[in-house]
Amino acid sequence: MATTAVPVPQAGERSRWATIWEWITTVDHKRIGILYIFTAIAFFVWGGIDALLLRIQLAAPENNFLSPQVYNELFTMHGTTMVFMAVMPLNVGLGNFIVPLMVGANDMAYPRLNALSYWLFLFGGIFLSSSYIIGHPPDAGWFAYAPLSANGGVLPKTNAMDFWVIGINILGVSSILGAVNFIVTILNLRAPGMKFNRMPLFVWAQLVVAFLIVFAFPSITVASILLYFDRNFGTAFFLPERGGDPMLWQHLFWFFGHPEVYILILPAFGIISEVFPVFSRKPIFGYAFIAYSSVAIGFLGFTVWAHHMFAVGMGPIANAAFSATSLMISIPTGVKIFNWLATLWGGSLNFKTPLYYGVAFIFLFVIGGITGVMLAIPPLDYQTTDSYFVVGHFHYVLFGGAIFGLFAGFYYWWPKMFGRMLSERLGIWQFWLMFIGMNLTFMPMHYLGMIGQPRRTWTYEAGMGFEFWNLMETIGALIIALSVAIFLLNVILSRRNGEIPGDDPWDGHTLEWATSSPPPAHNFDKMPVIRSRRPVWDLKYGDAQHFTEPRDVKAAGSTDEDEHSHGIHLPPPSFYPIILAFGLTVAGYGLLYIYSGGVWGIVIGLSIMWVGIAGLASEAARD
Amino acid sequence: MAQAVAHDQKEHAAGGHGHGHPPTSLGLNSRKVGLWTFISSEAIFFTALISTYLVLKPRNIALGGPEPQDFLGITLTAILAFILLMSSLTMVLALHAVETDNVRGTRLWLGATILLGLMFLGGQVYEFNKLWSEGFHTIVITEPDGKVERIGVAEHHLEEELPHLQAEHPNAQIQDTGRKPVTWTTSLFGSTFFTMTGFHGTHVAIGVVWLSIVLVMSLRGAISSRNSLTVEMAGLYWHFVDLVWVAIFTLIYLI
Amino acid sequence: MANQTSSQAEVAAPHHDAHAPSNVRVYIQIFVVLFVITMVEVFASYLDEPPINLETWIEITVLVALAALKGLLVVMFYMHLRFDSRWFTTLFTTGIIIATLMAIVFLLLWGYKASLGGLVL
Amino acid sequence: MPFLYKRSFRSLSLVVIVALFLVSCGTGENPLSIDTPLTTFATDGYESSQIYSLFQPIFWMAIGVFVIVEGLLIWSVIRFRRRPTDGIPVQLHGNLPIELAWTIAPAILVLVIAVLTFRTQAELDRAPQNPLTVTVIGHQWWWEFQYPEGNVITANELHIPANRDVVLNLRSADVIHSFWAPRLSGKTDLIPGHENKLLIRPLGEQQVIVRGHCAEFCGGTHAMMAFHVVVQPQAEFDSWLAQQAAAAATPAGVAQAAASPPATGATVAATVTGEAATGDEVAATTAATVAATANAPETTTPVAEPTSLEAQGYQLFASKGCVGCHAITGYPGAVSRVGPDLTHVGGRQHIVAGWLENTPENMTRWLRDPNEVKPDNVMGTAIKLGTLQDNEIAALTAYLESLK
Repeated sequence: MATTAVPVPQAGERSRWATIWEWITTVDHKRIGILYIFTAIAFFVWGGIDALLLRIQLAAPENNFLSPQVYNELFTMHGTTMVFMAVMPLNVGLGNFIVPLMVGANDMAYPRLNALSYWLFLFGGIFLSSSYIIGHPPDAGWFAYAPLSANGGVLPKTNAMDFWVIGINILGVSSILGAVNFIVTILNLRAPGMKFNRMPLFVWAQLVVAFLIVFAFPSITVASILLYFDRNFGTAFFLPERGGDPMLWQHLFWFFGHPEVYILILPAFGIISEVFPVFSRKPIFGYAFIAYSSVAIGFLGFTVWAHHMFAVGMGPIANAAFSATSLMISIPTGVKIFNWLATLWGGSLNFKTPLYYGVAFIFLFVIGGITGVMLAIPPLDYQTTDSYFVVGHFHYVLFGGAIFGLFAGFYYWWPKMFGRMLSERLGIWQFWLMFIGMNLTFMPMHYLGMIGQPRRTWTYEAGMGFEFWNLMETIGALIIALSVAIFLLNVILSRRNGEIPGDDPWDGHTLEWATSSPPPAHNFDKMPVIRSRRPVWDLKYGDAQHFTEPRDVKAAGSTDEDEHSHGIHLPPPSFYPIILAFGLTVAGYGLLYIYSGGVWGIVIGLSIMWVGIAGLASEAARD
Repeated sequence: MAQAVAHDQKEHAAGGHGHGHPPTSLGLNSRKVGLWTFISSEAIFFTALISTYLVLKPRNIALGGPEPQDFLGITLTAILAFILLMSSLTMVLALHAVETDNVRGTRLWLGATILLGLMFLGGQVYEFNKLWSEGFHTIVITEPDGKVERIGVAEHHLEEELPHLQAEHPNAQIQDTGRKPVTWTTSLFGSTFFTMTGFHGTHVAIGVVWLSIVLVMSLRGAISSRNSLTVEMAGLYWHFVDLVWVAIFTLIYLI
Repeated sequence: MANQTSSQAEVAAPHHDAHAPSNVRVYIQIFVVLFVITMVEVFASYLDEPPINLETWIEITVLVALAALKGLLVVMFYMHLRFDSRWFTTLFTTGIIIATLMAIVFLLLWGYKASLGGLVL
Repeated sequence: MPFLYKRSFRSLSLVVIVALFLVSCGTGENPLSIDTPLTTFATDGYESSQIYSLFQPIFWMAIGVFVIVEGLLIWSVIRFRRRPTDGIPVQLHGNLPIELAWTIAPAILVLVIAVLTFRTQAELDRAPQNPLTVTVIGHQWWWEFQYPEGNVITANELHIPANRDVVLNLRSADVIHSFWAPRLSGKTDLIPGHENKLLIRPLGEQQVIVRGHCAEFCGGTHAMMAFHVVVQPQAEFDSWLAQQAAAAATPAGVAQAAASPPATGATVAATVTGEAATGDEVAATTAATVAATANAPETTTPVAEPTSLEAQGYQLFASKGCVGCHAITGYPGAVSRVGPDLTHVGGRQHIVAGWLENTPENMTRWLRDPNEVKPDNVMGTAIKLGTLQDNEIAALTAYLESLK
């Protein structure tokens, strides 16, 4: 029952192995956040290389750079990697680092579970990527439409899609556990005074995202388990020749898939809602509207999934209904954009890299939103769906939206996370290259879709009018690659040469700027009194009436009982999370080779998991 | 609300040196908030499975798969439902015993819950086994105009059913495609039914393991009213699993 | 939740303030009700068969309503939502609402599709 | 200050370029005036023109929204850039009337869009008048078209009459495909286990050839699953249909040989039941056929040496196992529906699912090494480079091209 404080030991004079051991056993949300971010950046680069190879293949008509099989594998892995292993974990990583700071907590609600989520993500990612080496990479698209994903059609079936199914489920477990953690942290660990309507909007966004994950992921879990049964155990849920229904896969998939879009984009909304006020020195315009419209978008997100399926022959009534709900969702989204504009309006805009990305986010997301409305109109969708128009549309949303938002967040929070600034000069270079490359890559796709280029095709015939713009797109993709390379360079350089910022380099508003950069293991020595949405701003500019000295955290931590103020204690490091995650992954490989001794893999994996579970349970009982 | 806060603080003061956190902003225990969130997620998991069963049901029948009502005995499932309801009762009694520091009662009722859980699992194994050993025949009726109809007939009805079908379709060609066992892979009914009830059974089994751990803790004297939450959490999960059976019982067995 | 004054809550209040009324009698009463409903359900499952011959949709409505009632009782009393924080109710009902929406839309879509024809087996 | 203007000019010019690009989309004008056979802007069909006339107002609304929002954004970025003299700006938290206004405005716009949408949707879902019905079956990776009226089966080239409602019954033999002839109509998926319907009404007085493509990823070489729609005046269509209904001509010189065709794969082929074949079955049958072909003893070649090249090809069509997958009406034993029906293949404009023009050179190339033309296709599992000798390819090409 020891409750003494266990500080995270300072690295430095210790050996390299000790440092690695510290990172492996860490339960500190800030370290886990950093692990998330760097792992996800690695996968982002990997997924980007996939995309570059795809673009090189498409640079010229009837190109033979890639075989159709490799092309199909690469676009499947590009989508899967970017969605599950890059953008989602980048969001989770930023959230992991920032959310507890923003709400004034010492850590996430369940620090060990947090570590488990990370290790599951890493191992799930490795599991999926290992298909490049030890098997066949998944090749039926990230949407894995049955029956193609179930029996492969006329050509012999490989275990490629088993990698996908099992990998997705490992990543899904990671996401659901992480989401539960976020929900409890945000609901339950807010500092005194931080009411819901004083929560930073980034926290609101993360809260809504966590709920979306919790409610959307079970659907893909069920769908993919059924798919696994169809592939390996002889059931026929999605196999029409024995009565199964391929449409069932699509509905289950998109019931998850559409909320997933908001899972990817809402954190970027949150980042923008933090960056704009700080860099225009104004409060956010229409706080309540932005917060509640996130909730509205999240809820409506569960009613629109079949707009991905207008062309499957659901019939006019179903199409009309899903069209109506989809159009409706554009209203809260539009309101958000106007609120952001109004936040800039009349401000004093400090043009640093985060704001560049923020403004570009609006610019690009508006385009993605407009084309999104077009796709919500069934007759137009009949022509544009599954064409490059859609590819252009969702890259404006997910690249122009999510990725630009994330870069705004990186440049904004990097000094807080690492105690070093990223270079402004390189940042602006990176920005312009990315902005130009992005538009050059994805804008022509709309046009190409309208003149009939179908998506997911490994090549196209000469004489269709596709040549010129496809070449431009490839050039654009190379420009984006250059820009990402500059970002990586910036990261490396900033480690040694980055300007050392103060605790509050941007004149911030929210609690994370009230602590040091990087923050201490327990996050806060002194906690400002929270009387508004901008506690740190109040501290600096607040009028005398509201101005209060920060309180000592020991006092702030417990409002009533003195027996509690024995200081902050953080949970000790634990290596059980990585063991549990490892066990699940071993079981995953067992499932992969179920007919060639995989049962033993499952048994061994479950045994290892049991060690992890028992260890975690006893640790939980101890503290 | 005030009361809830007071309660939680009391709980905190008593048992929870620490969950490492100061009193929470909602005044609620974090583990309980997490569990309820997870239960909410599980509700959608089971809804997806049940929806799968329901939307594939007509296709199963149109394909001449086995008709559920020929095989699912209401008596047995009513008993299973009764067992689970009973276990929910013993579960709340166990919680009550913990809260009143009734150590014997805690162990007794926890043990009873585990036993009932095992009985339920045993019943399910019995049912699965019974289904597995039964058979059905897909009768293909080809009308003179080329219309094909498939009808699934339980093996134990075959004798009486065939003359009926012949009478109903006097000019049609009636063909029996032979016996197929009612297993996981021979029909959509089997696939959906075994998957859904199998996942439910797995949840029951996990619940049994969870409760057994709590029982062991109680036997070691590690459970008292100070940490009644340990029992309450297991109980919430257990009741949820019961709740799922309420839905499955109605939608699959009765309708 | 404090002002939902049921007799049990008052009885239990001194010991377990905001908590469920740890009243064994109530638990057993609820169990009896659940048991009776289950019996009624089994009976109701014969409503659309001779000799009663009600429409199937009536039977389904009755059964679903009874199941919902059972679920409600379990959640409110055995899972203490009636006496616990409203937050737990919110968390749970949000999930249930989305789940119900999913089930209803799925059934509508498949029912509608079947009415359109287009099923090739 | 000059710095400021330079920057804003840069972003403004970018906006102008993007806007011009969008305008070119909206008007359907091709900015580079290249031929675009798959364009959705053309209106060779009633449906595509309905969709295009819905697209236009929506597009201009979109441009309006784009200009207003991006204009406001760019304006505020220029106008409110921080200046050294700036103090702390007015701390404005919100303004309810404005917020309500910009909630209601998009709501109205959305309502207008919805009304326009449902009007067009109703038009697309109208009841067909005296329609011609064609069954379309998607295969990995080619198209089968069945005309119940004339009992005609053809592949990859759909002939339909102009100015008449055509109902396409869309089915699939294996995985999901999508029928998309953009100049005629939007796409509709072909889903195994379901039958979808697509109503189109081609417009025009003269014969038009419209290109189409599979639009749903269907594995392997989905990229090379194209087709053509030949829209003809009703009279021309009728004579085409009558001509297609006729059996294939047997080349001169095989009269005797035809009496006892050396059908190596025929027994295998006979077990295949056409459209009912499912993905797995097709795969199994294909494999079986391949095996049968591989094991075919060379002695099955006919005794009498045919004279003409066509006649040799006729013999080879059976002895090389082509009949295991392909049907030719009038060719004894050639009834398999695994691959495209070749009864009148010589008369088609394209081969290899719309990918190659139908010339003897292309047919030769295709028969020599199908994998070189179309990697990972099903025919490639049976025929590899070297499977057929040059003289055999020449004979088969001659025979197939003679099947007008």
